Amino acid sequence: MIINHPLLGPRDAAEFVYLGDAGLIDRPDWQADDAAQAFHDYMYLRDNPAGLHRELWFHEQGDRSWLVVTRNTVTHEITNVELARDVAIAQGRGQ
Amino acid sequence: MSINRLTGGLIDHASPLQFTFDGKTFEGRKGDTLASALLANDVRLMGRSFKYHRPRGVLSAGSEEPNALVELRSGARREPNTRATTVELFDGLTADSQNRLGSLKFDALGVNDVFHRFFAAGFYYKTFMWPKAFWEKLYEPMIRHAAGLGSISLQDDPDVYDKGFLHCDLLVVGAGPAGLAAALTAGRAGARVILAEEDFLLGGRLIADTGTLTDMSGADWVGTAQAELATMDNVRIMPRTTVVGAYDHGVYGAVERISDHLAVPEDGKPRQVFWRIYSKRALVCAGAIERPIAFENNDRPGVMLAGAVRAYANRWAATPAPSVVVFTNNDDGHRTAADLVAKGVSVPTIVDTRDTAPDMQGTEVLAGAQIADTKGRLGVKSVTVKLINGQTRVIPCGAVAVSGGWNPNLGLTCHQRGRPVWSEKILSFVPGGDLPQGQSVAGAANGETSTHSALASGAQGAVDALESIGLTAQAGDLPAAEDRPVSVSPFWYVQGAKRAWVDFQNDVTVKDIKLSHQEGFRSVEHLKRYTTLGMATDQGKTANLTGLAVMAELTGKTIPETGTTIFRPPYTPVAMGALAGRSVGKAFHPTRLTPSHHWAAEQGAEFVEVGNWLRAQYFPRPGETHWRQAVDREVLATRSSVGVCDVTTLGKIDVQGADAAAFLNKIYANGFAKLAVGKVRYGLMLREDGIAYDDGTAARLAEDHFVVTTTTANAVPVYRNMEFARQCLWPDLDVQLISTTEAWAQYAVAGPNARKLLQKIVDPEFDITNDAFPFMACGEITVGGGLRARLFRISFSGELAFEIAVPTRYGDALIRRLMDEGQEFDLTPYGTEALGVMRIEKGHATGAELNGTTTALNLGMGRMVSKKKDCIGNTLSERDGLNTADALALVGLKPKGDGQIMTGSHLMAASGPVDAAHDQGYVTSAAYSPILESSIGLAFVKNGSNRLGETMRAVNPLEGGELLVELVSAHFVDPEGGRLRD
Amino acid sequence: MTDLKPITPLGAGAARIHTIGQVTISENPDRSMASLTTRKGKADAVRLVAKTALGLDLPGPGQSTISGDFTAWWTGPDQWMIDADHAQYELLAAHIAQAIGPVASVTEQTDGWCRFDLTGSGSVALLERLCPADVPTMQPGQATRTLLHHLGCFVICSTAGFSVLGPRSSAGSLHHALIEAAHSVA
Amino acid sequence: MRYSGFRVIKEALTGHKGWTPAWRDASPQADYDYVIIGGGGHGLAAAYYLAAQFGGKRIAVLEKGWIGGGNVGRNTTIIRSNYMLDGNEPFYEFSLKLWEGLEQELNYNAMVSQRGILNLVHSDAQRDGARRRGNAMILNGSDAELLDTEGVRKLYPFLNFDNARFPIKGGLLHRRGGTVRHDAVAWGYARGADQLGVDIIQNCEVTGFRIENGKVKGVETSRGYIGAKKVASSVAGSSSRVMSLAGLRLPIESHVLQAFVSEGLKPTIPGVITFGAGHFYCSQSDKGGLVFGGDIDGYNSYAQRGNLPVVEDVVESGVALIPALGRVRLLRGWGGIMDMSMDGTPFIDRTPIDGLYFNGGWCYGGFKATPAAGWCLAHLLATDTPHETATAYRLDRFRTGHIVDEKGQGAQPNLH
Repeated sequence: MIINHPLLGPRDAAEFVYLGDAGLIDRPDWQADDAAQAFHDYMYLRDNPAGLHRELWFHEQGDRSWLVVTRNTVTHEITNVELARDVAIAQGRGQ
Repeated sequence: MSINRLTGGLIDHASPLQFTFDGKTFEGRKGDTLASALLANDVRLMGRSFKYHRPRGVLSAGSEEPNALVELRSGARREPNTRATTVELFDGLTADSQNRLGSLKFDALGVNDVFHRFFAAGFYYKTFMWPKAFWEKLYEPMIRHAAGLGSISLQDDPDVYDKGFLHCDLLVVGAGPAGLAAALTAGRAGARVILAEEDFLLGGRLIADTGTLTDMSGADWVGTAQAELATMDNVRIMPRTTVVGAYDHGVYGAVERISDHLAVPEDGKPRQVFWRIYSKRALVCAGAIERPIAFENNDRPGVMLAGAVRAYANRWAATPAPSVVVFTNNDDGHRTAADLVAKGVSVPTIVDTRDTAPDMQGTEVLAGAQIADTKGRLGVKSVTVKLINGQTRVIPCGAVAVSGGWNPNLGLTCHQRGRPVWSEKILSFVPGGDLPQGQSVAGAANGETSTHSALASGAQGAVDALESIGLTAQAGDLPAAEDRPVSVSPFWYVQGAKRAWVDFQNDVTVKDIKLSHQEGFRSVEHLKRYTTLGMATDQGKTANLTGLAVMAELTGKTIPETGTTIFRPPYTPVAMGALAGRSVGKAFHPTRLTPSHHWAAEQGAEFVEVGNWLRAQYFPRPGETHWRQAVDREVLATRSSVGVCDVTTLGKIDVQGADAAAFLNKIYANGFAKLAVGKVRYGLMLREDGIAYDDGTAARLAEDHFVVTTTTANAVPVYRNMEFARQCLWPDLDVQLISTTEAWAQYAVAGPNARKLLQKIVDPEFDITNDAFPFMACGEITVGGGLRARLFRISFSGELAFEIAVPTRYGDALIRRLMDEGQEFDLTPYGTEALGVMRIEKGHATGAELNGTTTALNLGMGRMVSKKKDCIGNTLSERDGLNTADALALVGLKPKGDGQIMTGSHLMAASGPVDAAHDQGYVTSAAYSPILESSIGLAFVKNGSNRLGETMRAVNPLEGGELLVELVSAHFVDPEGGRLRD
Repeated sequence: MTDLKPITPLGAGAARIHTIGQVTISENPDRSMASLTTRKGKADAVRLVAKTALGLDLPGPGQSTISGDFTAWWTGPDQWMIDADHAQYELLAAHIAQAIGPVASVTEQTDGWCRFDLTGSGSVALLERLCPADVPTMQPGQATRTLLHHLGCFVICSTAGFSVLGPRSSAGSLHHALIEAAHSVA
Repeated sequence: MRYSGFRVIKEALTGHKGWTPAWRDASPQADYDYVIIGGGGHGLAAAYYLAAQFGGKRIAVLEKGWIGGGNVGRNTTIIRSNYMLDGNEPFYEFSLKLWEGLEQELNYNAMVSQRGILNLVHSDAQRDGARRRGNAMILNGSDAELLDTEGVRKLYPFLNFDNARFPIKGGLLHRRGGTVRHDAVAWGYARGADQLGVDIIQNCEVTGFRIENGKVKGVETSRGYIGAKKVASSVAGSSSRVMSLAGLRLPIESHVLQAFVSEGLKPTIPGVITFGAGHFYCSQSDKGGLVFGGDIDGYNSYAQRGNLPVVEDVVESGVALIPALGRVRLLRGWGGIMDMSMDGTPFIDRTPIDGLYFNGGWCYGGFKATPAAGWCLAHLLATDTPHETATAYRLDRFRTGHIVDEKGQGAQPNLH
């Protein structure tokens, strides 16, 4: 596979390490009343669609960016690649 | 030379090459393949079939060959199952036939053929079940010995292989008319082109057929095209290169045979290179493969594909026999007849299944006729033809050239599970719309059967492919070439045949397919699996469609309704050596050496693999005959005076930024926010699921600067996870991370004399007395006259200890200096074994205890997990199942009396049953403690921390041991920790 | 000045040089390196001060620049590697940190790496056997990090040729891979 | 029809005219007591045991394609009972015992061949781990032997002993482990189930569930609605997809695992070998091909095909372990879709929906589990209680913290 890195252009996926569902960015609030349930869902009930999947890849043998890759799990076609940090900030993490 | 060697062709008649087949010496010509040379020498019998051990000869002239498989070369270089059709002849080549018991002519396993009716499809699922024990003892060994094809030497492969990586705008697969036209078009447009051709000559059918291109022979035109391409820097011509797989996003795998046409590779050169090709676009111009027609005894040596017979005659100046009958259902068979006649080969008859077969000047054409049978034990001697009027006629001949039509070579087009579609025009499957991303198809591979249409579609294919990536190309002028229409009739097999082969290599006949249908195995997948159709080394390239046609007829459906033929990578089998490249033997993985490695090797250290690192395990001294002697000495010397150990392998991550402390506070389960500058703290990391993950230390060098250490094993993943936390979870924090693991050589100096030793090398302006530099202090210092260094007062051994780090290039000098200065203290280097003993004596956990299933609670560190802050793993560590009353707890073990505790033993009550139901825990670590003069161990035991003093059995039924042990505190030595604070 | 004697990544006192076919592989222990990472929100400030204090134009992704004594190449978002002559700048990290000030985090990287310089017309063919980067199109001033015989390495293209920087502890394995590939394409 | 050597001979002499379909190609009825979704090994085995052992009647197996076309038809055919944890080993030992009597039970030769499995160890830590595991196996009634280097050399003299990056220091030998002719397992169970009246319905894809008041009533399919008192999903690889039709999210990711076969060779490798320093396991089929595999590709996929990095990784390990393989050719690779669970351990459990049961999460160990998974699912369907060997396979274990993590990798499915 080839991942079109937003900064570096097309790179062999072999340079990357896969983590999984981009929902792992959305770490719950540890002080919320439902924290136990929220952390359970966050950790264990991830998206696993047959189709478009937003997922985290780490460019370990490259620039060490975490990326959010939108990929079709049936065809493997990749339609979008973003820096995970940008995604995280846009989703309001660390406010 | 024999009567089967013709004149002309693309072989060099002036360059004879000697070779042997089954021990007999023959002569071939430069430019021959093993198959063409054998045919020229009147050798038709080349192998035996898989199941019935039927005599077999060559069927094809390419990599689709199912029959002529040989063991090529000898000794450690023996290659079983090598297709004689793809072996480029070289002087001194040796080949042997395979899958035979006795000689090729008198194969004792030919008896299988006599009893063939007992070996129908799937027979083995129905028998060999009684008596039960006989399957493994008798039946299966018998089957295994009869099965298989060639054999390997089991010696280490003496050749080397490379991998490589190529990039291009357009990958053109196949250098026949379509491929050459495509490469010329794209090359002239300035695109980066790779032209890969499986054969050692470019040209494909252009050099196998007699047609002309404008006023040139095919071969001459290929020559000029190749010459033009060779002048283009942007075009890479790769003959002897098979593109074997189409992977995601335009990645292709290709094998280049660098040395297979040589007796042995040149010095230092690889046998093959496995290329990973990154293409923006790929144009598959892989041609077509002729299909046979199934008829009675159609597998005899001499029964061949017509296009192959033609290629042997035209290109290789060889014929399988002086007299060849042609059997066809299409016009292309007539071309073969014409070419053979032109080459002086006798064609007594063309048997054409079509009632309206065209005539041929000077050659008899039997329209509406079929071949009903063949005769000849080891090669065709005659065919029996069933005429249109129902009469039969026997025609003597030495070969039969069969043409059942041409199938586009679909391989690469369906490697991503794309489904081909049916073409009524050519009665075959052509590539469908769901091709791999960036791939298109041209020429015969796309059902364009004439030379003209192949050239035109190749050129246009290149134009279109380049346009889609924003490059402009012109199709240009094409040479004039034949443009005959296709004329083929749907004729797949001769009715009424008793044994008509569909899959030659796996011995699948029309009858087997009928039986499969009868027993309910009707889907393509069931048919394949039940009969093994298409499962042989040729993946059924010549068999699958006929098989489908037979099944379609049985089910009353059309062929495309019945199923499609798809292929999986690789297109042709690939030597595993090529896929492994240089990552074999000692170079399987890179080796990481510590800064003291060369010094340690000089000391005679024994080394041990720790991940990719090689670490000194112990340092034997003269007279020590057992490793334990060395280890005991190293431990005692360290605990009594001072020892030194290279601990560079621990991960070292530099953490900087205004929020560095806040960040570590989230990464570690225990608190870091208030750690003072100049201090080190032990830290425990959890996974987000609450399980203990890694431990180490964090040293605060400045308000905004920490150095974090990780375990050796987790250095990479911890760094990765910290980046995840930084970039994805807390992007607001001002924190920067970078690994410095390799940049610093780090040594542990431990023992009562550690300070005294260090004071000799630390530059005098730095005070490292206990008051100035107490336990858990850290600082930046200089040593050896101004060399920058870092000093940490931390201890894994439990002794007064420091870890000192210098830039890696000075690591070798530092250990030598320490050893020199340490002589007065009898400084003893110690390895990982002594390190392990001392940490067990102190009850420190390592990977054996932080094994990915244990919690801080299990490890006795439950109270370290701060409940007052958010940190990774905190919330999920609170789940009930991880906090039960009988949760495992880490304890120490001592044997009651003598005896050796074995790691991996399970713990049972002192009496009672020994079984899984009574299992109470397991031993994680064990060692002999020379201080305690006893075996000791660490173990996880249910509710262990409340059971100290209890006696249990450590059972090891695997090795037959059982030992009474007492549960004790895990801190065997200096439990109060006085020594490390001295 | 310390009297402790350094060794090269390959473990000798002097650098090793091999010429095989059309390529020369030279171990180069004579460079100092430091990583430079901007503090949060300080990217512009770092660029400015790098230019004024060091004369350095910090390059963009995939690029390297040379200014005076220093070479800089991009290693990640807001992160660069700075390299200079070791004899002149043994304390490069301190020098850079001093010059840039508190808007950046600087970390010594000199001995984290081993460096092999490739010169000669065979360099591209050699690298094609080892790494997935599109080496034939690399121009002087380009730098990339990629996988080379299982090792994460920097490949830097300059007018002098190519430099391959790999993890120092694996210098022997990396060197071995380069030598074997050189023989393959010789 | 009963199969026997006598029958084979009789049919051979009479032109094979008497053979009948191994199972009926059934059409769906309006409703059943039990509907099992998925005509793979597990689903067919469950139907068989439900009828044979638990007196189940009116059972249908629904298969969207052709039976045996999923993971039972694409795996490396290994069976073993060499697990370490309490939650697992009794189950796999139960499964191995069922394998040992399978042919006689089914009157179908699935070629169960206990050729022995050798897990190589390359370090002291691995040997310690092998000892803990071997002891767990023995304590659970299975078999294990710890070999030293010489013991390994006797069995496999052609392994790389002299020039290895990671020297072979021994191995854990499990003699009762081995291989099975994988397709035959599906066909054997199908034939057995069919003979007990089970309807095996091919080309019947489930497109939805009919659920009323929290209770399942039946399934919508490509061949119409089929009512059912109890419905079980046994569709490893597609579990998330199918169960999402019932509104359930699962602690599972779907990943592709590639496997490979070499060209046919005369007998070379007698048993099953697994490399301890890389991702490679290998055996030789009765037909002569070396069957081998390694790690999953590592990214979520439903594509049934993989990519080159893992192909190369597997083969590198293979040649590093057996240098003679350099000249053996890889013939074919294929990909199967695995239910990778969050702790590497499967599920056989009821779901929050009454009457809906779930069997899945088998990671890439589902084949060897086939008989026991079928039996335990049948037990659960028939009795509404878990079989005694499958009590750990609960869907709520991540909520309660009763995790069964054999590899200690945590909630990272691609590492299990």
